[in-house]
Amino acid sequence: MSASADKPELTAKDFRSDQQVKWCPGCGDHSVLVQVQKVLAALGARREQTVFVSGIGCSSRFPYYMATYGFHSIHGRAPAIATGVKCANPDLDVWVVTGDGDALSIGGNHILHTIRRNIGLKIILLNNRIYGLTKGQYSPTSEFGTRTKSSPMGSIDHPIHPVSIAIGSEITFVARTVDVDVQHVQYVLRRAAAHKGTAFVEIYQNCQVYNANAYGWATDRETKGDNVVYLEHGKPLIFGKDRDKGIRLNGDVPEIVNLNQVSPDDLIIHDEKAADPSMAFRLARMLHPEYPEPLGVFRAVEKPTYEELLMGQIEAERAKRGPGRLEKLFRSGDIWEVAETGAA
Amino acid sequence: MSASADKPELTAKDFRSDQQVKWCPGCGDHSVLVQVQKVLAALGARREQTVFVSGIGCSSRFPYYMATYGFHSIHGRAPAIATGVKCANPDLDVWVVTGDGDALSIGGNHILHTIRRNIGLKIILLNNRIYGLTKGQYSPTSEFGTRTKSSPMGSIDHPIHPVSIAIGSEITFVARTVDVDVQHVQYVLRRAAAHKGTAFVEIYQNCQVYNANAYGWATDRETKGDNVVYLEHGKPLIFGKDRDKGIRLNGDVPEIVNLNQVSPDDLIIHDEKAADPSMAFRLARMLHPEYPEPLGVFRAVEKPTYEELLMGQIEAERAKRGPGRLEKLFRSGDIWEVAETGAA
Amino acid sequence: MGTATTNKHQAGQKPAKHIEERLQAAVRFAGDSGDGMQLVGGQFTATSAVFGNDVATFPDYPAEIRAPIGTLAGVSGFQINFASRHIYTPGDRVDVLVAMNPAALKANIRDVVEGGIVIVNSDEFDAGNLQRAQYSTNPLETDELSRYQVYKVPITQQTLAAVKETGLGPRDAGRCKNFYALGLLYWLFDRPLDPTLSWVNGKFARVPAVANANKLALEAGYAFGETAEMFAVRYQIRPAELQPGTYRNLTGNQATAIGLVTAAQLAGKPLFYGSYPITPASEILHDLSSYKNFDVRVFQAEDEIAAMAAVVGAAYAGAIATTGTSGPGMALKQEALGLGVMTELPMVIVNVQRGGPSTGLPTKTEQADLWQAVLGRNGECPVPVLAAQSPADCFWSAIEAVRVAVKYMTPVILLSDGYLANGSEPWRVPDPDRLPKIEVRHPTDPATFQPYARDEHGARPWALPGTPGLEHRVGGLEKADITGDVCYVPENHHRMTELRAQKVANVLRDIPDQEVYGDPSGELLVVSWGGTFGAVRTAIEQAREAGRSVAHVHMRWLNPMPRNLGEILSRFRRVLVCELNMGQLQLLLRGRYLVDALGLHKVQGRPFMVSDILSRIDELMGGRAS
Amino acid sequence: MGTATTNKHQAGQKPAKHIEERLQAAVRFAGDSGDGMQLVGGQFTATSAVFGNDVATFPDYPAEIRAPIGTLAGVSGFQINFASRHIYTPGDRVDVLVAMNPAALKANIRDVVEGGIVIVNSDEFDAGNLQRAQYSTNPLETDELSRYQVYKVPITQQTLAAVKETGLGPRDAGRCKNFYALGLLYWLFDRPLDPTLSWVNGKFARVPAVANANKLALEAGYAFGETAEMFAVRYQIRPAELQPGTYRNLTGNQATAIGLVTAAQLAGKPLFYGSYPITPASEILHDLSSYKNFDVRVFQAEDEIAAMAAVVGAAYAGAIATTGTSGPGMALKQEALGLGVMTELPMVIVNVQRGGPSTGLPTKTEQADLWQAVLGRNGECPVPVLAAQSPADCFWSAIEAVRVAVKYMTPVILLSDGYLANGSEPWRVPDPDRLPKIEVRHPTDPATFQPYARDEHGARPWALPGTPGLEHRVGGLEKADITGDVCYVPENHHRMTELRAQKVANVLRDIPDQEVYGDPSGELLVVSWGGTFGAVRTAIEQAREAGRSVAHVHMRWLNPMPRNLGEILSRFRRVLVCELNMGQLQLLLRGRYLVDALGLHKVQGRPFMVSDILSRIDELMGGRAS
Ligand SMILES: Cc1ncc(C[n+]2csc(CCOP(=O)(O)OP(=O)(O)O)c2C)c(N)n1
Ligand SMILES: Cc1ncc(C[n+]2csc(CCOP(=O)(O)OP(=O)(O)O)c2C)c(N)n1
Ligand code: SF4
Ligand code: SF4
Ligand SMILES: [Mg+2]
Ligand SMILES: [Mg+2]
Repeated sequence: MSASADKPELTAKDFRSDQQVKWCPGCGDHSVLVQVQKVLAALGARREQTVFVSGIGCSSRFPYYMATYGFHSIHGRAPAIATGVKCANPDLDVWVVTGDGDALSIGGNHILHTIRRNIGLKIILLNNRIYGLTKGQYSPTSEFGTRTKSSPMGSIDHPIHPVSIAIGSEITFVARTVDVDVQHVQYVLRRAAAHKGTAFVEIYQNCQVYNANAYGWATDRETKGDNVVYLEHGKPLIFGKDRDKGIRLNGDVPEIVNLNQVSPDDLIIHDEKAADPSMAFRLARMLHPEYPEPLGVFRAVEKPTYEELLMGQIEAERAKRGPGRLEKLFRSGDIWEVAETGAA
Repeated sequence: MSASADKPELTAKDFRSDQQVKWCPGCGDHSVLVQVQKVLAALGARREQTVFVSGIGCSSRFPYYMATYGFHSIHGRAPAIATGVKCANPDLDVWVVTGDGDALSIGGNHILHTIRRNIGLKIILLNNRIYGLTKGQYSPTSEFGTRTKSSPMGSIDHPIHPVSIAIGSEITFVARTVDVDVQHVQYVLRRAAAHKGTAFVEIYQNCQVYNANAYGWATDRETKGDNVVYLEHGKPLIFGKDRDKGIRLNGDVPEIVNLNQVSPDDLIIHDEKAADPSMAFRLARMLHPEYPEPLGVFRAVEKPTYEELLMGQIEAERAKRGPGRLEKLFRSGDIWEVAETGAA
Repeated sequence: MGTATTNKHQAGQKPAKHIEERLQAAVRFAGDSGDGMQLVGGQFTATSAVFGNDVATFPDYPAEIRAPIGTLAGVSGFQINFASRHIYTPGDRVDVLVAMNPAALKANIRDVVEGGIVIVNSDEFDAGNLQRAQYSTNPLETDELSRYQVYKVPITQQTLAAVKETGLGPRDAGRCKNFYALGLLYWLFDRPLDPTLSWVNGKFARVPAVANANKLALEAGYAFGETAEMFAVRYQIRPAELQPGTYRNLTGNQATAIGLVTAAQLAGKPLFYGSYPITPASEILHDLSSYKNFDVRVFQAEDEIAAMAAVVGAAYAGAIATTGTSGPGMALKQEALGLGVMTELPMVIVNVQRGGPSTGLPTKTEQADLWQAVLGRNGECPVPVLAAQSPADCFWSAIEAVRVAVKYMTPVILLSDGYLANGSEPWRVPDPDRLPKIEVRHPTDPATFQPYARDEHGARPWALPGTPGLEHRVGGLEKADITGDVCYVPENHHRMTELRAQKVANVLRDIPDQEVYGDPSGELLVVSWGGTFGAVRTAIEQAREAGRSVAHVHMRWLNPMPRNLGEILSRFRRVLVCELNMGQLQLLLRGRYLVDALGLHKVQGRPFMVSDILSRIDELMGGRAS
Repeated sequence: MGTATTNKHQAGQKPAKHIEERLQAAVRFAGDSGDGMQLVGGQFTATSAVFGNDVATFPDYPAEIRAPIGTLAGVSGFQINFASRHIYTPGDRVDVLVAMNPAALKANIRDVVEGGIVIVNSDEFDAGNLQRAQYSTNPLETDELSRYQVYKVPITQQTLAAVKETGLGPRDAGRCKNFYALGLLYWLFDRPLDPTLSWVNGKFARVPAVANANKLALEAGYAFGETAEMFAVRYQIRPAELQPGTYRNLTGNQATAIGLVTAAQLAGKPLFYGSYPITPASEILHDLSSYKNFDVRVFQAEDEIAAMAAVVGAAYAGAIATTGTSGPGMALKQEALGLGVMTELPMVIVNVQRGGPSTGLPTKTEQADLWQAVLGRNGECPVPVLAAQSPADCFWSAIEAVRVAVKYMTPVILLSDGYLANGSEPWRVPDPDRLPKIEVRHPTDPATFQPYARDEHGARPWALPGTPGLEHRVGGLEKADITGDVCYVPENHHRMTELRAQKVANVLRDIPDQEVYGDPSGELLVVSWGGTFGAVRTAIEQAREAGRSVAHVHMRWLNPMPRNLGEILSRFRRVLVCELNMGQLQLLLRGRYLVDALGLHKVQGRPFMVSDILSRIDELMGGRAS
């Protein structure tokens, strides 16, 4: 995050563009937009140093509403475009905003490779488990059997889970949150912004029109306490409306226990910095309704970033061979002279 | 595997096509080809019911050498093409042969979606950690820092691990083996052939020309005993030239122990049928040289296949609405008659 | 309204209630996305069709899913052209506009003919809505609308009053106002209520209160027309002289879907449709998803490349393999389509064109993918290309595409466009038993089989995996003639390139000679293709009625081109190519026939208006047609 | 060999050892992939160049990585044409063939001129090798080669004998036989050994035994020629009249890489090259990977789409953004390229064309991606396109492409091909300080900034992220004129479509008028483009020397086309377009200029031979040029 002390501080409002926000009423994207604006202001981000890149989808209209630089690109390619941006100018803060279709259907491969390269992009995946913009077909995260326009008898594709995919692709930072949990969204975004390397944030997002209430269980005041568990580094996995339940490992399988019977010390203690991603993967496999679903930072580890390594090799070469000189480049290899007379 | 009792039995040789095999001497693909031919013969496969689909790469020349039906397609798209084959005729035994570049670079997204759909394809990934056919650039599985024509200062892309990716993508069958371990290759292929749904087999393959001996540690008689551990369902993870070492979980981290000090009962007992893929993922994270690398079947679980579900819906509709009749299709919706006179 | 003249309406003039006869009228319902305009538009269409008119419709959806209520971005419209004679388009301009709010008025008023009728829901013209519509003053209170007959009807209030007895809450009650407007229009055009009433009963059978409310609103609207002493005239449009038969209204996308199913049935094969959703092609995917009992195997792929690749695989394994997409998706399919060309397998690629380049105007129509279809692949990669000419014609074109694909063992591209996809027209339901079968041959004899031997059409055999003894390998590398083995021999490559080109040229044998509408030779020939047929043909008819010597060639096949086309072109002093692009067919015709074809180009995301073409004809021929 | 005549050689005839002078000769080294033919080919080239000849070379790699030893599939060749005058091609046929084994003989003999010299390594003509080469009888023992001067030299044995003293094992010793052959050729053409000797010393400095062995083999080969009493004549080819200066031999891919680096340096910017390996473009990626100290940022992408998308992003953020690929990869890039057109950002896409369609003939050359480059995208999507005409010209073309891209804020496609990519010729090293800078302007003033305002060239401003106050949004949806906001207004779309087209047309201002070689008007104009320049120009020179009235137009820019081109075409009675495809430029010229251009088409994965063009000229003009 490039902040600069000698410039006036910006407010969340300063990150709002002059464009009318065109998402449906009740769409979860609204809330995320506001949180992003707040977080950027709070972190002292500069508009001119910030770039939002998106693909195509409802969620991908995001850049229009930000008073930063923005690129509303083509379907699925935002991570690749953002990679070009970051390579050309590693000083920029580059955010990618994408949807479950954009990121995981057509764009799945770019997400995978962006993640493995650990390039410094902050990726916000607005997962509404549906194709919103094209008016409601099932997406790669739609539950098995979802009935949509293109799956009138129920979808026959088994869903994938973004956090699992990210971990399988060697992610260094991955987190999950839910659109209306505004404090938590802000927390997760702040953490993502601070991460060096690829930060991947899945946000459960309500599509009011085509998949309303898909996440009611995680947002409903009544039920959410029992349905989600917040991950905190170094802390045991405790949840429940009355924080009376916990998760411990039984052999190698997570198990819900009652804190009346089990001590917090026996619970899984979350370690987002674990060198091995296996435990993070295990947490990603805790799915509603069998388990409370974990929200928060699954994993946050350090690894050299792509842009560091890229520029590092350039610097190393310059240090070793001196900055490139065309004269020398042209004359490398076997050269010969032709004199006025025509013979060497 | 469609075998038919009333046809003459075929030998491995019957699966050899008349085309001259054009891989380099010393290439690991030769061995795999021979094992595939043997396994098909042993399983009583029929040439006419078997289709090999590949992309582009050295490895993707595979179909030419098989006396079955074959499709040498375009780079990265073999899983998608094979999906079309299987949907059009679910009775066929469809194999996909691919390379690390073909499957995980350009084709990464198709692999991911094929796996999640659990369509009945047997995928053989010949992983030589290099682009062979294009003469030696680093691939997505090349080790960090690999020096190649396109990475003279060492590659700056962190590698991905095929088995991790497959598990992250909800695979139902995943296994790993190494080209020259012929018995084990056969075992794994037989298991893959028997699996209903997507079977993903990674084979460590030697590229003699551009990445020779990348797997020496796993094939060298002297060292391989200490460097690999064979996974067997229900059995503890024991390895070592003298089978004197084992792997147990320390907390949730695998640890190498000496069997003189630790009883086999305390070791990890491999469960390829575990409902939760987390332990399989953990095993996939055991990498040389830190750990012995697991070879064998990581995971083999049952889940409805795409082709079953696809045809199931068609059958259900036919049962419910009767086989489609054009007459009825044409006349669905609001229709009206225009009589000879022109008015209704 | 047809050729009849309209009466200028002066405010305060005492309205008379006689019925006036017209040949044709175009009506547009416009309101907020939530106002149910598509629904009542559909009802008006159905009623008019059942009544016996020829009809053509075009919906105009907002680009946003759900733009803020009352804004210009949220306006949704539905236009119906209906007539007592044959019509080809939804009409250039509208005779009657129903505007349910200020935004709908603002967005649509410029399309109303001078002197046309504008019915506004006056209840919605409050300060908030006016502002959302970016009106600084209330247009109902200025002379802004003086060129139209404006009727201010308090539709919301009247609807609420009419449905009060049902006990519905104000929100649900308010939802019926589209039926009120529909009732009013039924009165205005003297249409029966029965078809809609029975539709309402069926649709809302489970919620009788809603059914009843809609019915009451409809009747109230009708009664208002009858009693309000507000309207000067009613109009009547008699039934048209249509070909007798059973009719059904179809959009282009519906017709394409049904056409593909029909083709597969005629071939006696499963239909495989691999696709990735994209506007404006998605409805083909949706429709086919619900035809499963026809053994339709729909594969919603992860992207267009996977869809295309799966189509190649499905063709190889013996399905009628098809895909549908729009411009950007088409671009992505080209590499895998090339594999279809090299492996010479039958498949159909439907491209429902939209505004470009790049994402462009995704919900709007255009014809700018012709070059991409004919010329846009790596290497020498010829593919037959045809274009549908009207919504219902998509049905016939889809069958024709499959027929050619199977016969010549080749990918075939079918071009549709956003205008055809969403527009609708009556389709005369054919007798399925009379449709010619699509003949499919699969070799079985190992003794004579050669993967790249050719039949009399230039097609190689379609040998299916599963056939004993025919095991063979195909792929994207150049093939040896006859054997199909990989082959780098220079002369073989040249020969195979020629054979592939020749095969596509052979499709000519299945393409009838080009027909000319109008004089067989003369001053001006207008050439068009695809979805512009209706506008161009109407313009030519009108120009000819006005005494112009013009003729029309509408091309169905763009590659190859009909045998006699060059000769036809040479018979006219001038050739004008009208297309919704900057001259794509024009270049191909010029290049191929060396004719100095001129162009009429329009890339506005909208179809041609008949008047666009007439003006260009006037420009070229001098003077003005009377 | 040039225009000199050759002597028929009769076996048994006593050879005389005089030196004969020639204007030109073409030599081909051929052997197994492992025989080091490319290496000695390179040495012969360098020596000839240093000697002062004009040279042109073409390597011929096997399609397999490592085909079985001794087979036809494993033959590797390297051809050098060298002359005392200006030459443009590696030569149609070869005057001297060195065949290191039977397969090399079989694969290459048909390219040897009648009466040409064939030197074979007779040691390798054993039963096994003959069989692997599919010879049923030993051609050295039949009269199969009677039309050539065949010299059987026991190269293997002689090499082993020569290097014995080094103590190398038989395998390493045998590896030196290519140097033996090279030495013999040096003798035959009276070339100095020094350049190669000093190269060997440098190259094998760390393995002195190998260096010594290669040196001994080289000298032994030379000595054999001198003493063996076997050869009738030696040949001498004097230095050519070349422009004075420093020279370096460059392949097209090397030249492209250096050109891109140079362009970025001239613009004072980092070079971004995003690419996915593909034959025959990969060497550009390899070369650029080693130029890191020029701030070259190479991104090896996961596929061509990612590469193209990253280029768009890098252009947006201010790099000189470039990519390279070949046919199938180009197809995959088209969608993202369209985004570059819509966002009007500068970037260069190099397409090193290969044989198609689909995977086609991946290691062979072709020019069948012209349509794809000019017309192959969704929507109206114009892009400037230019083509390099020779290996060294790739350098200049790359710079020109970047210059136009930056000036007009547009993607530019640079077409190269497999022949240029691998072929080489001497490049006169320019003085970097004399190369005109590439002017780059980035706006900084928020008061006057408008994202889609245009300058005098029609280009919009290149505003870089990081600039305070210029924050704005771009994307693939249609843009409003001036402001660049998303805009669905119909007229705006038409206008923007025209502005984009106009901008590309404006590139004309930077394109010099087309030059005509030969008579300014007359009987026949031959038109060509891209990598066929050498063959066509040579043919035209020869035809003109033979008295034909023919002229040559070689096009560098394919879109837009030079202003005066139409006028030039009209001055000739006939126009013949020669291209390595089935008539792609031909169609464009016909369509644009309505000229009845004829075509000479060749898709064999091989370049034109001069004789191909001469025959076609003869055919068209009647009779035979003398
Ligand atoms: C190449 C291409 N294919 C398909 C589309 C159509 N398309 C636009 S957005 C979209 C899916 C959007 O889903 P998601 O990414 O989940 O975004 P959401 O609208 O749900 O936020 C599709 C299929 C396109 N624009 N471009
Ligand atoms: C669209 C496209 N892009 C690039 C290529 C070039 N290409 C062919 S094979 C290959 C990589 C092969 O690597 P891998 O899949 O690992 O196979 P291997 O040769 O190592 O067996 C590449 C980049 C191509 N043929 N098509
Ligand atoms: S369709 Fe769904 S995702 Fe799209 S804007 Fe509306 S509510 Fe949001
Ligand atoms: S290059 Fe490598 S992978 Fe390819 S055939 Fe040779 S050894 Fe095998
Ligand atoms: Mg979504
Ligand atoms: Mg590989």
